[in-house]
Amino acid sequence: MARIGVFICHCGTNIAATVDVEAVAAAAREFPNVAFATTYKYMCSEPGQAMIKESIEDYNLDRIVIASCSPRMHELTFRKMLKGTKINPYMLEIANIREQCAWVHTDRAKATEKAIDHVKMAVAKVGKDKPLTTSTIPITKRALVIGGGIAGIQAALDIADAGFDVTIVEKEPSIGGHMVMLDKTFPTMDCSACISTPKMVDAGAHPNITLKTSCEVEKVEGYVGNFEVTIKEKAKYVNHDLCTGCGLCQTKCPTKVPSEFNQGIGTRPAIYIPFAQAVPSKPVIDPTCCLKLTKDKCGICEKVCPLQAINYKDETKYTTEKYGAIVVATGYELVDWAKMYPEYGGGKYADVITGLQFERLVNASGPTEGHIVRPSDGKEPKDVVIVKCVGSRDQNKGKSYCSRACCMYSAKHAHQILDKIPGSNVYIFYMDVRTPGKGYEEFYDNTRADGAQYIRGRVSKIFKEGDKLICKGEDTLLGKQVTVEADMVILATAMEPAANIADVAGKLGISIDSDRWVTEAHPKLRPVETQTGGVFLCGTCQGPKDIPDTVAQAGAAAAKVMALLNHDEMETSPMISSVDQTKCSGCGYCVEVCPYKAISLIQVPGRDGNRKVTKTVADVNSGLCQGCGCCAATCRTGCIDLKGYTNEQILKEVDALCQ
Amino acid sequence: MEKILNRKEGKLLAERIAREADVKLHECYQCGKCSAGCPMADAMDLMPRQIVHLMQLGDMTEVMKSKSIWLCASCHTCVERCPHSIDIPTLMEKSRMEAQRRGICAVRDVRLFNDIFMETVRGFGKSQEVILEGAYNVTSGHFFQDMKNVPKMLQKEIVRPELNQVNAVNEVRDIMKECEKGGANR
Amino acid sequence: MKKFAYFPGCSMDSTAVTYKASLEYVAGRIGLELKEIPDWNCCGSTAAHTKNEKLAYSLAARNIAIAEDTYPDLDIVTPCAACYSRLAYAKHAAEDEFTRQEIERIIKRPFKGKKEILNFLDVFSQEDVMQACKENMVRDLSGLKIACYYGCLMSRPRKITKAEDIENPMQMDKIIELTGATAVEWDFKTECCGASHQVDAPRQSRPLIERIFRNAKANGAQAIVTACPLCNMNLDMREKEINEMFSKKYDIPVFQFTEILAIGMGAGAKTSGIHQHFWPAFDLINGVLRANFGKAGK
Amino acid sequence: MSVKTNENWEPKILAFCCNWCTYTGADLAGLNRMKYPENVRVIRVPCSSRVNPQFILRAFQKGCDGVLVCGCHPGDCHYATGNYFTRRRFMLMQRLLEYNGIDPKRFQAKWISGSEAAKFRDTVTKVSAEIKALGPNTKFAEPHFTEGGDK
Repeated sequence: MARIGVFICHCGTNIAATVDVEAVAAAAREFPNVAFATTYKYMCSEPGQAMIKESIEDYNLDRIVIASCSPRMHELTFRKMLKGTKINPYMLEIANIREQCAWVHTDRAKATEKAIDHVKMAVAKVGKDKPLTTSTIPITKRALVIGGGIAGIQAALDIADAGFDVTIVEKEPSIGGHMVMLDKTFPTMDCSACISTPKMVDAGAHPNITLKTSCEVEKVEGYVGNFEVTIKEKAKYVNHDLCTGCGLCQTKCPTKVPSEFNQGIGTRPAIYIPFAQAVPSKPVIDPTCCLKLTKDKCGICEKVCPLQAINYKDETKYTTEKYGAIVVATGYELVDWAKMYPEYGGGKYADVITGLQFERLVNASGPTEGHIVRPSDGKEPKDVVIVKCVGSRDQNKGKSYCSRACCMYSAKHAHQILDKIPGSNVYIFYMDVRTPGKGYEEFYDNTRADGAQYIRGRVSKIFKEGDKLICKGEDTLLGKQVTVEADMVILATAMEPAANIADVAGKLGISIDSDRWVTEAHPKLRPVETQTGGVFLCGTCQGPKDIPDTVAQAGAAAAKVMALLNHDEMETSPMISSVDQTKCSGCGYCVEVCPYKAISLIQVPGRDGNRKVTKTVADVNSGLCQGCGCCAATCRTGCIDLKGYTNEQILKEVDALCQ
Repeated sequence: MEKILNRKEGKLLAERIAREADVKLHECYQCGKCSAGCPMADAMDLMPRQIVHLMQLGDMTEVMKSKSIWLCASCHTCVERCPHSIDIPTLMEKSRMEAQRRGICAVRDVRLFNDIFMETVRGFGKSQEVILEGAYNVTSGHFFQDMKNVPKMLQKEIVRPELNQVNAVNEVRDIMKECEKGGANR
Repeated sequence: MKKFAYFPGCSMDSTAVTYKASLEYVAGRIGLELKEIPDWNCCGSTAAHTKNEKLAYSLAARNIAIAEDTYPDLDIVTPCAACYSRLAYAKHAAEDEFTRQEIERIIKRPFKGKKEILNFLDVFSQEDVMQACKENMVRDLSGLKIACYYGCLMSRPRKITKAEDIENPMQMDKIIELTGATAVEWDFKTECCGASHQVDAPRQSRPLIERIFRNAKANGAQAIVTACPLCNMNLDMREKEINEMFSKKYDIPVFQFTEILAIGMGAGAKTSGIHQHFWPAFDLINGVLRANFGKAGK
Repeated sequence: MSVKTNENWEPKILAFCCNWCTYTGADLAGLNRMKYPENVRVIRVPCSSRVNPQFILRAFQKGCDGVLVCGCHPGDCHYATGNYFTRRRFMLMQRLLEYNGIDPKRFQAKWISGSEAAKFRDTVTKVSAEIKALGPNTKFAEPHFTEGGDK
């Protein structure tokens, strides 16, 4: 016979003001199997918990109901409390009489009646509670970082420094991401390459870090602590074990295609090292443009290579490895503004460029050796227009969000132009200038002091007449139309998530929002975790951000990974499905509905009358099961049940309500 | 004159117009892209952006007094480029209708032209460019506007002197009468 | 070859004589059958919808209703951008069942509003029509650089026109290139020419015309081609005045796209209508044809 | 048995709410001190797909006047795909109930996210009013007698 204790919380006056708690206690005493019921000002407080513990002893209770705030608030608190008593922590039910009763109703009589019902239902359910124990699973002490930009590199270095093995998977032939393309970083004007390339080298040389460039994640199986990841390594056509990175091949290659690293300004050969400081500093062949691979002609690189490292027959390879934790750091791309804004020329004018293209133009190691010139004719521009919010803050044509870094990089670009081109004029069309960061507002002040002309208004049209790009805007502070006849236009183009993020997210079982940014587990309190255990995120895959924020987030993600990998094994929730294999008919419906592939069909010995037979039954992997209960509602024989939410328990609740 | 923002006499009207035009006024953050691309903005006393802002403030009096609502050419450049697809031409159009109902008109000639146009349609069922131009010039006082072109038009047989008319012109008149019922311009 | 219900619009019977002549010629050559909607009325144009929304829908809807009755199987085509816009608006309005019934009550005719509303650029950019035009070309207009001017109403608003590209449409460019002429890349294809305000607010709207000529010239166009009687007249008739007003020396004849097609198909100056322009157009065409005459044989 | 026509009659409505979206949304409604009718009782389940059709039948059998199943929006399920099953399952369920003479308004499935407190309030208010208008559910209910007989 169960002995139930019911504890009703006043929550100060939060509950007591609307619900007659004493009446609830009185009613509870009449419910079957209730051995004791009382009220208290704050159940969650230390004296409150002490009182509950004493009552358990005094009244010899074997399970309890606490009527208080939402179980989302203090269920864990009270479970922890029960750990120190003779009662199993799962012999507990919470009746929510605050958020879903006292706070949403005003009629005291009706609210009290509802609170009594809630307690009645909890009492009915707790009667069928069973002691549950957590189990443990071992943890693979290795981490996988997806994406080798500054976020991925930083996270990998931090995890590796803590002594764990890390693999970085990068889809490009070199790590480095976007940061290494940049010239200077705001607001300190550090040389971007000077501060990011040492980190790339560190990552490449770290004994605990394995670089997997030209690789992508193909398949992810398993669960927190025990992921099994299949990595696809695209054919490089160069044996990196033999290659020394002498670079002779790329000087001889006859093919020239637009350079991705230089954002289409300038070219690269078909066999190429993406940029001088690339890590690994060894070339790959682009199979889409190599003459040998597309037309079976040429073959020069093979002839000139002193080490016979070229292998035209190279193929895609797959490897499967085990990891305990995964960090998503897939970064961003710029939106395709040309498709969105035909009124800005839709890409037909070479001198209307993106911010990232400008970074390559102004970069000393870029295609123009740092001379700011027009891509169309190589002339130095005197009048430059910068248009902000291209693709961002634009529900109609682009994205509704603010791309966050553009205000600052536009100020930086203006500063660089005014600094490098004497007598130049820069006009920045803006809607709002957003500079929330240390030293950012001061940087904006300095850019205006340099002579940048800020004009509040969005440019409506950019068109060409003669040599000039005519930019038409409104100076909204004047209320007049204004026109700038510019030599070059820089569009502060918005960031968007990497093109294949939906694919990656699908493989990892994490969610993305309507703009495809990866969703964090909680925007404030769990910013680097995802909804899937063991999968963490950092950098711009989560939303637009600048380098300091990215690096900080990478460190935070690394800390979470380390905390996880530091354990040899981990506890799992006991509220998972279990199969009564004696009743299971092996129909397999549960296998199909399980979102975690946690259920499989196995063969077990059974009996048919007197005969020994093998029968097929469902089996739940306790590591994979997350406890959604979909299988339990699907099962035809009712042999699968969800611990903590069994059919019997819920039916008892229903019955209690309808009495 | 000082504008007292918390007196919102025109608020309800502004909200109704916005609702009819399927516009959410709060969405406009005054970027000015509409005005930047507006072909008629140079001639307007209030920028299209300012019209939207006045409606946000609930100041329909100023909107209805403005020339801008009459000068809008309904070219729809603004709405297509607007980050929030705010239908300014329809806001202008509905404000113009409200202004007409109250007898407010900042650009007499535009209203006159529209009136004469509709009267020729009432008369013949089709518009008559010659009569239209002639009647407009006489009533507006711009006697010689575009007149230089007339001899050339006649000489090159671009405009023929005969009139076009709809046989069932009464049908057209009935339509107009029906639509003008219950307040001329609603 | 193809049949359409045809809504000419008021201008087609008065000022747009060159459009009418050239359209009839080209349609005859390629076998396009245009069935005029019987006893059509004015669509209401800009005036009606600035005064009264219901009136604007109803005037246009009467024409659609007659076409639905007379030519149940034919799509409606109209040469005028304003008429096109008004008819398309009426069709759009009919998507709302309440409005549709209200219109039916006003025009006292059944009105479904399901018919396709097309302009002539839509028709001529259909693949088979283009092919037919191509087959009928007898002259080569190579060397002629043309700026195709589309105007507002055939592109915007997008919810009405369903246009693919409202900033840089290409339909007309492709059509006139059938003649060998070059369509230049320019930026004022869909900028407003202010036609609706040229009479009642001339001082304010003349600069719009000047901007169009300026950009066409800056991008090397020798001629502007339109697909609307109003746009055409507005640009052609006022070119002289613009030159005087702004002290410019533009010499850019303004054609209808059907005139260019007609010339390509062998029409004479009279048939194509080019002798009836305000701004002289004959010399330019004559020059191009002469220059190409020698090359024709090869 | 006569149908109760008492004006003060309050329906008994049961709502199954998933822990991650709707239950959170309901908590948020409380946090924001929103007000809604008292006649809805919530049963917390991990996922809307946990709700066994049997639970609903039992509720109607025991005289419950309306049942609501609420979960995350399709595509937003905490368990990735659970609510798709909910959707399919309860589309069928509703038709089955209708076939058996239960007004489909008595059984509704709604998607309410953790941030949609107002939607929770509005849904509960609307459903409560609808069911109140329908009157007591007597279809499967075992006859139960009130004190002093029912007149």
